[in-house]
Order: sequence, then C-alpha cells, then structure tokens
Amino acid sequence: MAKGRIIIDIERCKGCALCNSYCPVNILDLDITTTNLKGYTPLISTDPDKCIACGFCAIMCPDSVITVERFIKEAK
Amino acid sequence: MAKGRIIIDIERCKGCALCNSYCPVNILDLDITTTNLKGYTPLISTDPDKCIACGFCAIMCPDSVITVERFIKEAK
Amino acid sequence: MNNVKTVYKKSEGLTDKYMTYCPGCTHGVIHKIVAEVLVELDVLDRTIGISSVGCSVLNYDFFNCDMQQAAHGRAPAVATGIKRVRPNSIIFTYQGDGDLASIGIAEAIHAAHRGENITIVFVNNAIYGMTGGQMAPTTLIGQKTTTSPNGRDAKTQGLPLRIAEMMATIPGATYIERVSVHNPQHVRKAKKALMKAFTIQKENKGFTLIEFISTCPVNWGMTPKDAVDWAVDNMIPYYPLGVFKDATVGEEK
Amino acid sequence: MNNVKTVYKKSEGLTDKYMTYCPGCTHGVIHKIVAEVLVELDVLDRTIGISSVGCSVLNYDFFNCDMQQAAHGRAPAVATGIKRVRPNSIIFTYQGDGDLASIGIAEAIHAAHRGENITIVFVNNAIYGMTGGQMAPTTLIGQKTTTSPNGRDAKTQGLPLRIAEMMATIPGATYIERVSVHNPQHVRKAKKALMKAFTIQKENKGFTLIEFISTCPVNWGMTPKDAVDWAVDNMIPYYPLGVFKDATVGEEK
Amino acid sequence: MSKVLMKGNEAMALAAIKAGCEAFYGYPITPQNELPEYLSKHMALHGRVFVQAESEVAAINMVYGAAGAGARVLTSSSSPGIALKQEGISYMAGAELPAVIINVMRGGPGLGGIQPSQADYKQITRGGGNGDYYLYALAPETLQEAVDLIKEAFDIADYYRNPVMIAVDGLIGQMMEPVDLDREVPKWDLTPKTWVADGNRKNRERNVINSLYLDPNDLENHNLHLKEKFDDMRKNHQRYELVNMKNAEIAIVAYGSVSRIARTAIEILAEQGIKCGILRPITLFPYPKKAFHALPKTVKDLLVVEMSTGQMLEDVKLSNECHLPVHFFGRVGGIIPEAQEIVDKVLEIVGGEKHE
Amino acid sequence: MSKVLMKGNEAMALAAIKAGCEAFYGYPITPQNELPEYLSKHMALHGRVFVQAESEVAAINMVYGAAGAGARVLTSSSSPGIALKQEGISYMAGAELPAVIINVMRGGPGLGGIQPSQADYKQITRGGGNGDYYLYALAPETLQEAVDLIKEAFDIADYYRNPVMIAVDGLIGQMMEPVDLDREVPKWDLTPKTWVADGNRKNRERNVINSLYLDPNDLENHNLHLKEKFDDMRKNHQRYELVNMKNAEIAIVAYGSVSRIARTAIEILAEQGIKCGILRPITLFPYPKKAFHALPKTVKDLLVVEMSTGQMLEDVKLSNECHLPVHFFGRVGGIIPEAQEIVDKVLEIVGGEKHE
Amino acid sequence: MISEKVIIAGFGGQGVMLMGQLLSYTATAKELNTLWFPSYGPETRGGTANCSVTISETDVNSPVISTPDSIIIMNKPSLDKFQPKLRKDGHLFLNTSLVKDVKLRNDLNIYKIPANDIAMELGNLKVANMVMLGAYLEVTKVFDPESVLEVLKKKFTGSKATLIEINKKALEAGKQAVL
Amino acid sequence: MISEKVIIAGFGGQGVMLMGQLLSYTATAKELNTLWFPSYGPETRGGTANCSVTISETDVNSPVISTPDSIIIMNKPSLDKFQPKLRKDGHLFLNTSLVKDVKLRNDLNIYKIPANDIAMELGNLKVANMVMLGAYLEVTKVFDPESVLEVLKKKFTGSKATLIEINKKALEAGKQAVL
Ligand SMILES: Cc1ncc(C[n+]2csc(CCOP(=O)(O)OP(=O)(O)O)c2C)c(N)n1
Ligand SMILES: Cc1ncc(C[n+]2csc(CCOP(=O)(O)OP(=O)(O)O)c2C)c(N)n1
Ligand code: SF4
Ligand code: SF4
Ligand code: SF4
Ligand code: SF4
Ligand code: SF4
Ligand code: SF4
Ligand SMILES: [Mg+2]
Ligand SMILES: [Mg+2]
Repeated sequence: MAKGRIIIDIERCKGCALCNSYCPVNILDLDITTTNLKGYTPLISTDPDKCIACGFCAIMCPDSVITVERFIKEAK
Repeated sequence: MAKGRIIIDIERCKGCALCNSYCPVNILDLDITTTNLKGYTPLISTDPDKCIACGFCAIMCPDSVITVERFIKEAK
Repeated sequence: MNNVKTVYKKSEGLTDKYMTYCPGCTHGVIHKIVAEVLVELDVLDRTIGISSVGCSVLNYDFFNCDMQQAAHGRAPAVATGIKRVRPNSIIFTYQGDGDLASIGIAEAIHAAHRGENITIVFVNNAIYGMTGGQMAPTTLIGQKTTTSPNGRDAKTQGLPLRIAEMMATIPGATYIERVSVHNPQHVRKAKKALMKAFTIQKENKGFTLIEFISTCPVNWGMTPKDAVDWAVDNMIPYYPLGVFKDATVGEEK
Repeated sequence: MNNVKTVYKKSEGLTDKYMTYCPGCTHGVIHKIVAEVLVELDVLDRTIGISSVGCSVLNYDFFNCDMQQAAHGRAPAVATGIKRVRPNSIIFTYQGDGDLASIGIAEAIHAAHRGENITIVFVNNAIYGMTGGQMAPTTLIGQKTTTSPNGRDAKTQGLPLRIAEMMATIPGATYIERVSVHNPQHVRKAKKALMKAFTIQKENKGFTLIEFISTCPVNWGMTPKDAVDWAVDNMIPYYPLGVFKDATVGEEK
Repeated sequence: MSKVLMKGNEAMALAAIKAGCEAFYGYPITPQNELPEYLSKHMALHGRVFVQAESEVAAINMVYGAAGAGARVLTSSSSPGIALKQEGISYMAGAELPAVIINVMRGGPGLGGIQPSQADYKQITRGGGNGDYYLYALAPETLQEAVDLIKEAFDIADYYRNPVMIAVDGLIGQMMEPVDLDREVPKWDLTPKTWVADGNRKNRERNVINSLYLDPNDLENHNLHLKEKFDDMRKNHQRYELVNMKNAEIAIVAYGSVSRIARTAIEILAEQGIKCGILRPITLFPYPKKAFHALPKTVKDLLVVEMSTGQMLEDVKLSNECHLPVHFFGRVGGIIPEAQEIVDKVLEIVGGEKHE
Repeated sequence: MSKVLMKGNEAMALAAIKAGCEAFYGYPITPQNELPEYLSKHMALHGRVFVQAESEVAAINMVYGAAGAGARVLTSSSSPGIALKQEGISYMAGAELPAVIINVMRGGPGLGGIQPSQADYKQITRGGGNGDYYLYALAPETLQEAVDLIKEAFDIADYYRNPVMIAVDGLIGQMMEPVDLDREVPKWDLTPKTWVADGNRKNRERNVINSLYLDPNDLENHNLHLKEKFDDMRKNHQRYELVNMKNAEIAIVAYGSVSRIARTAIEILAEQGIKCGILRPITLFPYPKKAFHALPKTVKDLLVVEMSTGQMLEDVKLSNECHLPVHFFGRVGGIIPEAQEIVDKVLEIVGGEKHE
Repeated sequence: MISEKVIIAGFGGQGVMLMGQLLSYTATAKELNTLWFPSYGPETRGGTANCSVTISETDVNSPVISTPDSIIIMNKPSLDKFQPKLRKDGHLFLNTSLVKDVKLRNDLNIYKIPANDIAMELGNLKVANMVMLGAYLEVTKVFDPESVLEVLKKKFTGSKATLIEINKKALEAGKQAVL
Repeated sequence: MISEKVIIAGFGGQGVMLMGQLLSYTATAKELNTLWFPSYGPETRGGTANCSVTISETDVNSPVISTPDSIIIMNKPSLDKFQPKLRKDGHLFLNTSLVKDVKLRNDLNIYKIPANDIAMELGNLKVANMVMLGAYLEVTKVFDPESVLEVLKKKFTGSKATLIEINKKALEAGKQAVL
C-alpha cells in the first residue's frame, strides 16, 4: 500500500523531466500520450501505489507542480 | 668636510617641511626670511657641510625640489 | 481529510502566476525556497523583493510580496535605498551572475561594504540566460557561449570570478555562503542557508549573500537533468560549496 | 664636474610642469617613483598613463609620456581599451581611493578578472582629496570627513574596504601588493613593488595592482609630517603592508 | 522669520529638509559638495537618512528604491554626474516615481570644468535617458526662489509621480544670499501613496514598482498614460516671469543666474533710453510657451542669453512660432557673461540690422 | 559581388569589419545581441579585438581608450544601455575622439520593452550627456543602407573626431535582407592621426587625450572649436531623401524603418489617387533642414510618423519654419505602425480639416 | 511577377524560423528582393514563435506584414493569432497533427496537413516544418522544391549533410499531402 | 543709500573668504540685500582665492562684479588680476606687507596697509584680514566696526570666543592705519 500520494497540477507542468530522476522508487515519467494547454508533455505517476511520499520530486520541481500527501495511519 | 651636497630648486619648493624630518644630520629647515614666487617659504640647508648625501630628503620631497650630489674622492 | 497530511505543496510565498522560466530551469527551485523561508519566518507581509534584470526579471509577478524591479545590476542600491527609509522591512535582491557579478559588482560590494542589512540571493548559472547565452564572468574555462564561441579562453577572457570568495573579504559583510540545488538534500541545505541569512537580517545583524549554483538548460544546450549533473561535475569543483564568511560566529556561542 | 656624482635628481619620467598638489602631499612622492621605474625599465616611450579623476587628474601634465584622462572610476576600462589595441604599450592607471574603491570598483575588478596586462597605481589616502575631504570607502572608523562630520560610524557607514585583500581573491590577477611611502626606506620598497609590477606587465604576465598608503595633509587638517605619522599609526594597522597575491611565484623559481 | 545668510548649496539642502525630505543619496562632485556635506550633518539630526553612495549610478538607484517605498527623496549632482544618472532617471519616469534631483551645472562636455554653466539644458529638458519621458524642470534665479521651488518640488514630484529637476549652476550653488526658509509655498493637492512597495502590507494587496512591459500593447498604453502627464504639465504648469515688459522693444530670454545679469543689463539699457524686458523661464520643462504669447506688441526682437552655445534657442524658436527675430548671445565653459556684454549685444540689435 | 542574406545585426557587424574596425567593446542587450555575437567570432578571425565589457559604462570607456590610441572602434547597445553610456559619450565628444556607436532602439522609458521603437530620438539628437556637443547621427532604413552608412561612419567619425551614432531599431536589427557588403561608399578626406596617445613615440612629442580645461577661457575656446565642427556638419553634411515628391500634396516625414512603412502607405494612397511624398531624414543630426526648403510648392501638409510620441516633431517644426501645418501619427512601446494606419491618417488630413 | 507575403508560426522548436529563412535564402539566390522578420526576445521562450517573409521582384518596403497572402500554422495559439489577418482567398496551411477542432474562416483556401504524423512516419519529428514547406511550395509555386533544396545543401554541411535526404523526403511528402 | 561692490582677494589661507562673509552677514543682520560669491574649486588650492560681495538696499542682480567700487588686495597676483577692473576713483586697499614694488593706477584712491606687520605686532598673523577690513570699513563707512564685531561674536562661539578680542583690536588697528 502507498504511504502517500502526489497530486500533479498538469497545466503547470512543463514536462522538463527533472523530478523523475530523483524518485527513489522510480515511478515518475512523462505522459507522451498527451500535451497540456501550453503544449508540454506532463508528468504522470506510473505506479502511484509505490509512492513513499518522500517529497523529492516535489522539492526538485521548479514549478511547484507537485503536491505530496502522506497517509496517516489512524491511531489504533 | 661634506660628503656631498644638496641643490634646492627654490621656486619649486612648497615649504611643506616634509623633507626636514628625515635628514639624519638635521640640517634642513625652512627659510622664514623669504618667500618664493608662489608665496611659499622655501627649504634651506642650515649646515651644508654636514650633508652626508644620503638622499633621504630628496627621496621624500614630493616635488623633486632637491638634487643630491656626492663628492667623489679622487683615486689616489 | 483526516488521514492525509500534506508534506509538500506550493508555497504561499509564491503567487499563482505561471512562471516564465524554461522547463527544468533551477531558477524555479530557488524561488520556491526563498518563498518558503519568507513564509516560515513570517515576514512575507513586510518583505520587499527586488527583481533584477535577467531571466528572473519578471519575478515581481511570482513572489507574493511587495516587489520593486531594479535596473540591470543595481538591485543592491535599490535595496539600500529602501532599507534605509523602511528599516523594519525585510529586503532581498534576486540577481543573476550577469546582473551581480558583471554590471552590478560595484553595487553588491558597496552594499556589503556599508553593511546594509539586506539579503542577496545570487544565482550563478555561468551564463547570461535572458539575452540568449552570452558569456558571464562566471562562465567556466572552455565553456561555449554565444560570445565565447570557441569556449572561454583564459588568455583573452580571464579566469572566472568567484563571487562568494571575493565578497567574503569585505569587512562589512556578515554572512556569505555558496549552495547548490542539484538534489533534494542540497535544496534543503540551501534552504537552511537562506533561513540563516534572513534570520540574520531579521535580527539586524547585517549583510548576507547566498550564492546558488544554478542551471540554464536552454543555453547550455542540455536537458534539465543533464544540466544539473553538469553543474555538479563542472561548476562545484571551481565554485566550492560552503560558508565563506560568518561574522555571527563567536557571538552566537 | 668629475668629482661629483648626482645621486638623486628629478626623474626624466616627469615633465617640468609645476605639480598642483598641496604642499607635502605624498601623491608627489608616488609620482616620482612611478616615473623613475618607467625610466629605469626603459619603457617611457611606449607608456600610456591614464589619469583618473581626483587630485591626480592633472597628472597628464606631469608624467612625461603619452597620457589619457579617464572618467571618474573608469581608468581600468580605458586602459583595457588601449592595451587590447596596442598590446606593445605599457599601460598604467593612477587612481585615488574614491576613484578606484568607490565609483570605479567594478572596472578595477573586471580588469583583474580578465587578466588585463596593465598596472594599477592605487593611492589610498582614506579620503576624497580633490572635492574637499569627503568620506571614502577607505576612510577609517572614527575619522572625521566633510560627509562623516562626527567621524565614520560603522553602523551607518560600514567598515572600511580593504582593496588589496579583496582584489587578491580574483583568479585573474597576477600581482597585488600594498606599500607605503612614509619614510625613505618604504619609498624604496614601494619603488621595488612598482618595479616588479611593471616588469610583470613588460613580460606579458598579467594584471598588477600596487596599493599605496598616502596622505592628504590638507583635508586631514595636519602638517605633512604629522599626516605621514598619522598614516603609519592609523592606516597601516588596518591596511597592513605586504604582498597579497603573487601568481608568478612558483614559476619564477 | 527673518532672513539668514546661507550658501546656495546649503540653503537648498535645508529647503529639502523643510520640505520633509526623508532621505538623501548622492555622490560628491564640485560645485555642489556643500549640499551633501550639509545634509550629512543635518539629516541625522532630524532622524532622516543620509547615504553617500558609491557612485552617481548607485545614488539614483537608491533614490529609485526609496521613492518606490514611498519616501520623499533627494539627490544632487553636477553635469557629468547627472549624465551617469540618466538610465536611473529614465527608470524612475518609467516606474512613475517621484524624487527631486538637483543639478548644479558646470562646464562640459566630458570632465569639462567646474565653473558655472548652463550647458546641460538639452540633457535636462530633452532627457538623456531612453524612451518617451520628460522631467519637470525648474530653474530658480535667486537663493530665495531656489529654496521656495525646492520646497514645492517635492509636492510636484509626488503630484505627477515623476522626477523633478532643479536646474541651477555653480554660481547659485556657491553664492551666499539672505533667504527666508519658512516662506509659504503653494501646496499641491496630493493623494495618499497607495502604490508604494514599502513592505507594510497590512490592509492592501502587494504592490509592484516596475517599468517593464513586455507586451507592446501594455507599453504603448503606459507611454500614452505618461504622455498625458507631460501634456498636463505643458497645459497647466508652465512658469515664467516677465520683467519690465511695458513698452519694451526687445526682450531678453534668460533663465537662472543669467537672468540676474540680464536684470543688471536692462538697468544700464534703461539709462541709455532703451526699453528692454526680460522673459524669464522658470520651468525649462514645460517650456513657458505662454510667455511668448503674453509679450506686448512693442517687442520687436528676442535676444536669448545663455551660458551655453545656444541650447535654449530651439525652445524659443518653437515657442515664438516664427513671429519675432531671435538673436543669441552666449558665453560658455564657465565664463559668466557680463552685463555690459549683454548691453552691447542689445545695442547692436536695436541699432543695427536684424539677423537670425 | 552578389548579395547575401543576412540578419541586420550581423550585417552591421560585418560592415564594421569591412570598414577596418579594429576593436569592439560592448555588453549584451536585446535586440542587438547578434551583433556582438557575430563579432565575438569574426573579429578574432580577422586579428581584431573583441571584448565583452562588464557593463555599458565600461564598454564606452574602453572605446574611449582605444579611440584615444588611434584605433577604429565600435560599440553597440540598445536604449537603456545607451543611457548608461552618456557620460562616456560626452567625454568622447569633449576629448574629440572618433568612434561608431550603434543603437538598436527598443521601447522605453526604463526597462520598457524589447520591441522596435524610435523613442531615443531625443537621447540621440540632443545628447544625454553633459555639455555642448552633438553626435553625427545616421538613420538607415534598409540593411543595405545600414551597411553602407556604417562603412562610411568610421570615416565620418575620424574626419570630425567625434562619435557617430547609427540609429536603428529592433526591426532593422532582427530582420534579414539581401545585402551587398562590398558596395563602394564615399571616402572622406582623412588626415593622419597625429594626436593619438598610443605609446608609440618615436618621432613625436607626447600626446594627451583629455576633456578637462580648468581655465574657463580655455574651456570656452574648446567649446567654440567644437561648435565649429557641429556647424560644419549642419552646413555641409545634412542627408535626406525625397520620395515621390513630384506634385505631392502632402509629405510624410519619417526615418528608419518607419519610412519603409510609409513607402507602402504612399503606394496605397497612389492607388486612391492621393499624391503623397516622403521626406526621409538620413541624418538625424544634423537635421536635414535643407530638405524642407526643397519641398515642392504643391505640398500643403506635413505628416510626421514615428515610433515615439512625437520626438522628431520639434525638428520638423524648426526646419519647416512655420510654413506648413505639421500633423503627427505615432505608435509607441514596440508597436509598429501599419501602412493602413498611415494611409488613414493621410486621408483624414487631406480630406478633413487641418489641425496642428 | 512574384509577390508573396507569408507568416509562419508555431511553438519555439518547431523550426518555423528556419522555414522562413529558407524561403528568403532561396529568394536571394534567385536575386529577388526579400525580407525575413522574426518575433524575438524572451516572449518566444516556451511560447510561440513566428516569422514573416516577403518575397518580391520590386523593393520590399514595409517589413511588417499586415495582410499576409499565406500563413503556415504549426500550432493552435498561432491560428488564433494569425487567421484573422490572412487576406480573403489567402492560403492557410494547417498542421492538423496539432491543430484540431478549430473554427476556420470560410473565405480562405485551406490545406490540412498532418505534418507531425507525416514527419514521424519519415522517422524524424523535426522535419514537420519541411513537410509544411513542401505543401506550401506546391500550392503557391513561389519556388520549386529543388531550389529550396539547393539552399538547404549549402546550409547543411559537415555532420548535418546527412539530414538533407530526410528533408528532401519531407518536402516531397508535403507536396503529396496537398496534391 | 548703500550700494557697494567689493572684491577681496589673496592667497588661500589669508582669510579672504571670511572677510567677505562678515560683510554679507552684517548686511543680512541689517536687513540689507547682499550677495557673496567665492572663487571655488581646486584652482583655489595653493593659488589665489577671492570673493565678491555686493551690498545694496535694492535687489542684488548680477552676482558677478564687473566693476567693483573697492578691492581689498592681500597679495601680488590678486593685484594684477583685479586692479584693472576697479572703477575710476574706486578704493584700492593694499596689503603692503606682501605687495611691494608694484605699478598702481593713478585714478584710484589707494590705501596702503602693512597688514601682516600690524597683525604680527598684535600677536597673530591670521588677523591680517581683519586689519584690512578695519581699514576698509573706516574708509567706505559701509558699516561701523561694531556691527561687524557683533556678527563675529555670533560666529565665534565656544573655544573660538577667545579670538574676538584680538579681532577687535585688528579692526581698530586697521582703522588707525588709514586715519
Ligand atoms: C543596462 C542594461 N544592459 C543590458 C541589458 C540586457 N540584459 C538583460 S538580462 C541580461 C543578462 C542577465 O544575465 P544574468 O544576470 O546572468 O541572469 P540569467 O538570465 O542568467 O538568470 C542582460 C545583459 C539590460 N536590460 N539593461
Ligand atoms: C562622475 C563624477 N563624479 C564625481 C566627480 C567629482 N570628483 C572629482 S575628484 C573626486 C574624488 C576623488 O577622490 P580620490 O579618488 O580619493 O582622489 P584624491 O583626490 O583623494 O587623490 C570626485 C568625487 C567627477 N568628477 N565625476
Ligand atoms: S513523493 Fe517520493 S516516492 Fe512519491 S513520487 Fe515523489 S519522489 Fe517518488
Ligand atoms: S512536475 Fe515539475 S519537474 Fe516534473 S516534469 Fe513537470 S515541471 Fe518538470
Ligand atoms: S642628503 Fe641626507 S644629509 Fe644631506 S641634507 Fe638631505 S637628508 Fe640631510
Ligand atoms: S624641499 Fe620638498 S619636501 Fe622639502 S619643504 Fe620643499 S617641497 Fe617640501
Ligand atoms: S534561459 Fe536559462 S536561466 Fe533563463 S529561464 Fe531559460 S533555462 Fe533558465
Ligand atoms: S587635497 Fe589632499 S590629496 Fe589632494 S593634493 Fe591636497 S593634500 Fe594631496
Ligand atoms: Mg546568469
Ligand atoms: Mg583619496
């Protein structure tokens, strides 16, 4: 089960592929099947379940495209 | 006997009294009895015979007022 | 949702405007951490940022605080002008290497010399990004630019200037550090440096400058990731990271 | 006369014009040794001096070589312009601390940065002489000037800039030394420094700068001798003499 | 209050303090040094800011910053120093920032000399910076007028959100005259500065000070907006003085210290039975075109007298619209014209043939 | 030689090389970057000097030095960069140093924008620096003319020992057109540069390059000497082109790229039976006053078209000496006027009532 | 008599500047008058880029094309910007690989070319511009493709020479697309 | 009606500027119009210094004195410079301690004051200027010495107050010198 998830603001993404390289579980790629309104190929998570919510991708994204949420285990 | 002598270009002298302080034999002073064309009180040697031609005064004079000559003992 | 905690989101220190930087340019990363620090120090409302001339010229649209746009190289003078009349404000300039190291070096030095209580965010990407990739004072030997088409040549173009090292010799400066944003760990370190700089300013302790090793994928002709790697392999060896001056040291202990 | 040897006379590197400096100002001493070195190196005929704006502005009348008068602070740029098109010439700028350290710091730094093969004669008298004694970046803490009437205050006016130390951090610079002319021994040392600098230039080895501790008896409000003593007691402790950079070292041995 | 004897540069400095000037940023240059020197002492006493900048370029950009933060701010310099400020001045006009700039003119071009001159007329009225802008430019002839105009200048700058230039010369900077520093001057109708970026953002949106408009449509609109301000100056705020114009047969056009010399000249001329008036521009921009319409019909010739090779001539010709022959007498390089020289020139004109 | 297709900035750069330009000192700024970029590559190939200066201020002072050492030297910039060079330009005029300065104009004031503009007209023709001086200023309309004038400009600069300004805009800098780089251009009668301070002192006294004259008498004489040069330019070297003036009822006054648009406009007008000519100043200083005297009697109106809010209007009024009504149409901020807009304006004038 | 005013517009990186330059180079080679003018500066970064090309046997006056005879449109924003300017009965060349579902004027000659798709088939997305150019040349007959190819050969020397073949194919494919 | 134009000239350091200022301060105290204008800048360094003072009941117009009513000459170069300008029958005050063997016009009122010698006798060379001023006031009657002394008292405060006495004596000595 995923420890968290990322939310990608597709319209802000410039498809620069900088974030990808920093994902420790290697689940980020560009979605070449689509372009956003600005003409860029946006980011997609290829396997969201693997996300460990480390935030590396978000920290490295120059355009604040990515929001990272951590799932909190309910106390007991 | 003097080891040498200084020649003072009186009209260039600004009477600043900088040179005086560096004379090791203390023979330099301003000649308060006169002023040059520019209105300055020029330098004078009070005891030329004592001059050792060290050049200190000349080196320190900002206005190249002083020429220093050393007397050369004739060979034999 | 109760069972979700947001661990990263766009900083409130940034506006919602679409940033005009090229894809993958680390200018954006630096913007984010500046914004985050201003928010975390709770000074956004009294901050005035100075945009300089370079790719970041439009960042008066991006930082969510009062902003003034300065003439090329003059941001530290503009900052001085403001800080002196509004000493309660928090002032930062955001300057590229063309802006600060070339045309604006006098203003940077003299802001430090006077000990102005401001923070300079200095973005060294070894090139003039905005104008299409000309040589900067920080361009590396051998690096090709549009005005060093055969690569920078020490003989005619000199050796690259090291700003942090030079500024560190200025008696009036309080804190000078060089950082990089090439991976998440360094982004965090860089943010810490900014935090330190702005804290010093907040405490009226004087002039601070943080130099950032940054990238220009477009004018370097590389992908963003390659650019970041190039910076690590080529820039950091010549521009070592670290604290070059910390006049708060003795005092803090 | 056969039995007389002239051991000191006015240098042929100087014209016969009456020098316009105030009585006892050490600008004159520095002029003399620059002139002597140019003569001794036999380069007067191919030398171009650059007069800057300050008390020494009129020295285009005093140095017995080709001269160009430069805008305030821009002498190193003018020198660059000339040297690049006339690489066989010997170029020196003669600049005060207002000229070089304040308005002209960018031009000085960038001439060094590019490694221009020129020599800067930098005259630090801790004040603006020409304009009547305003504060310079090199004015000492507590020193009274017409624009620091209560003495220079670190809080609002910063700590004095140390030019030799700062310029020594520039990778492109070859030789940087600080000297003084407060007694004959130091005048000789200073001349040696100039000799070294011009020799480096003659051998195309790059950028050299000699900083001189100098006096301004009139604006300091002292006799010339007191001024020299004041410089020794107050300036040299803050501006230590010595070689700050010598990139010819390894090579020469 | 009774009058005090003050040096021009110092009187102007004190006038700025009286006008509520909060900060001065400048760089030494003859013949205006007493101005910053006075302020270096007195600004602090009033809790205000004095900074000796590292250069004129830095100074004008400090002014830019402080003005953008809402402060009343002053800089001063002399001719070559003003040349260095041109980019910054253009930025201020572009970003619509108020400030007062005092130019104590000396001879040029280049380093030139340090004696009085009016050779910056073009630089002042036509702008040395890039783009479509003007400075509101005032040219006092006495220290009293200098003091009064400087006090008003801060209001004018704020009113128009544009830099105001005080154009004087070494004579006015260096002379001493008795002045009343507390004379009432017109107050302009000012609105609160809601546009400032001063980091005091309690109840407002963030503000931006800027002169960049990448979209040409925006920049055109901005330019047209600026032009409206300059047109308003032209329409509503020309200033001039007509002296001794009744039945005058010839009018001397002169400003600043030259107009004072002209006053002496017309006294001498009166003794010789020649009726000569003075048209004295007080604003160099907007140029007082209206003054030329106000000339009596008796005036048959105009004589422009300047300490320049004739830089104001074009404005006189444009304002005069080809009605009267325009003559010229000038001294340059720091030479101050003598009253008798002006008298001679007038005699030559009213006696001799007319020429352009 | 056959023509080659080149970008304006590059063609101008190559023209300078062809003119024997020995050194370029400049600083990047849009929209002229291709000029230094081209030279950074090609000057070295020709054994010449290219230096990217640390700033525009440094660049113009490098130019000063190289010119003082006798070299043919070039700098280029765009509007705010030209503002920064004003002190240096004034120094060059004062020290009588030749150089060519290319201004590829963009919108202002301040940072303004980067699109084509003619808003530096005042800065170029009235001098932004201090003192009594002018630049010889040339405004080509095509790349061919730009190339030809730049080649000649180096001669003109040497002839007058004064900087020459090439005034173009972003359009001319950025466009590509076929040009012949080897066309003959007029050669000026040049004397050897015996005045240079180049450190090559075999058979001459030492030389001094200087603009300082502390004695006002000397400075006045120097100014009068300079004035003679400017008067000579005015008298002997005005340049202009009259287009389609035969029986024209209205003349458009326009220079540089705007005159090209005017050419299209008059074609459209001709189709509508309106005879419209173009008076195209080629020298902005000296302003081609003679062209106005050469207008046919049929011309009843003048229409000034500029990419500014009307900076050339004053020169037109001064040259026209109140003979014809002067109308204006301008676009600013980087907006390029369309031919149809000019046509409409002409129609409004010839059809409708006349107004100033 | 040749007299052609064309605007070419698309994203930065689609090669629109080169397309225009090729036309102007060809015109120059044929000793025709021509003028190429680009959009420039940071506005082009990431955003749209365009250039105007005028080709004429008489002098080229206005460098600005108010009413183009043809427009070559490589992306959607460009269509919005330039379609309104195109003269009545003008030629609109549309890269339909990227410009879909748009409103088109009905007083124009419209040519729909899936240039990206064609280029992909040819094996190099980068030649989409040459596909469009091929179509443009075929319709307007301003120049024959051979003349353009001639210029291309002069420009593409050294390592780039290998690209000539695919460009040639692209021109041809463009031609076919509008035949 | 008071209307006086005087030029005071000498070496830098002889206190000529102060002399002129004292006259203008006194005029101001008496609510007269006045104008003081100095030579300025580096030309004054080491060389000559001078100032012009105009005092008038009507407006002071030209700040430049073309034809002075009086000149006070402290050294030789100043005599050469200003004697030719002095109006016919004008007053020439000459510091004969320093200005000797000179050609003087014969259409002037000439007052020879060995000011340096007198000042030396008083014990302070610096007050030579006040000696000259005393003479000037006595001859021209522009102000009485008391009014000038009043001003001096306001200017010389603190440590300088001790100097008032000797200045007073100098004024008086100057007066005696021309009686
Ligand atoms: C006075 C002036 N000179 C030059 C320019 C042109 N210019 C704009 S940005 C820039 C260089 C910016 O480079 P840098 O500071 O390194 O910023 P980057 O774009 O690399 O982030 C230049 C030279 C200008 N706008 N103003
Ligand atoms: C652009 C410009 N700004 C200011 C001045 C006025 N100015 C002349 S000399 C000088 C200062 C000189 O001081 P420094 O360089 O220390 O030389 P010093 O006289 O002390 O030897 C200044 C500010 C000027 N001439 N030009
Ligand atoms: S938060 Fe971490 S694990 Fe999740 S996608 Fe981003 S980098 Fe990968
Ligand atoms: S999410 Fe950010 S870093 Fe990742 S591709 Fe998109 S813009 Fe680039
Ligand atoms: S040479 Fe030496 S000993 Fe002789 S006077 Fe000079 S300092 Fe004295
Ligand atoms: S000789 Fe030189 S140092 Fe000695 S008093 Fe004269 S000027 Fe001064
Ligand atoms: S040009 Fe370079 S520095 Fe500028 S935004 Fe693009 S990638 Fe970043
Ligand atoms: S003012 Fe000072 S530095 Fe200048 S000449 Fe006089 S003493 Fe020397
Ligand atoms: Mg950069
Ligand atoms: Mg100094």
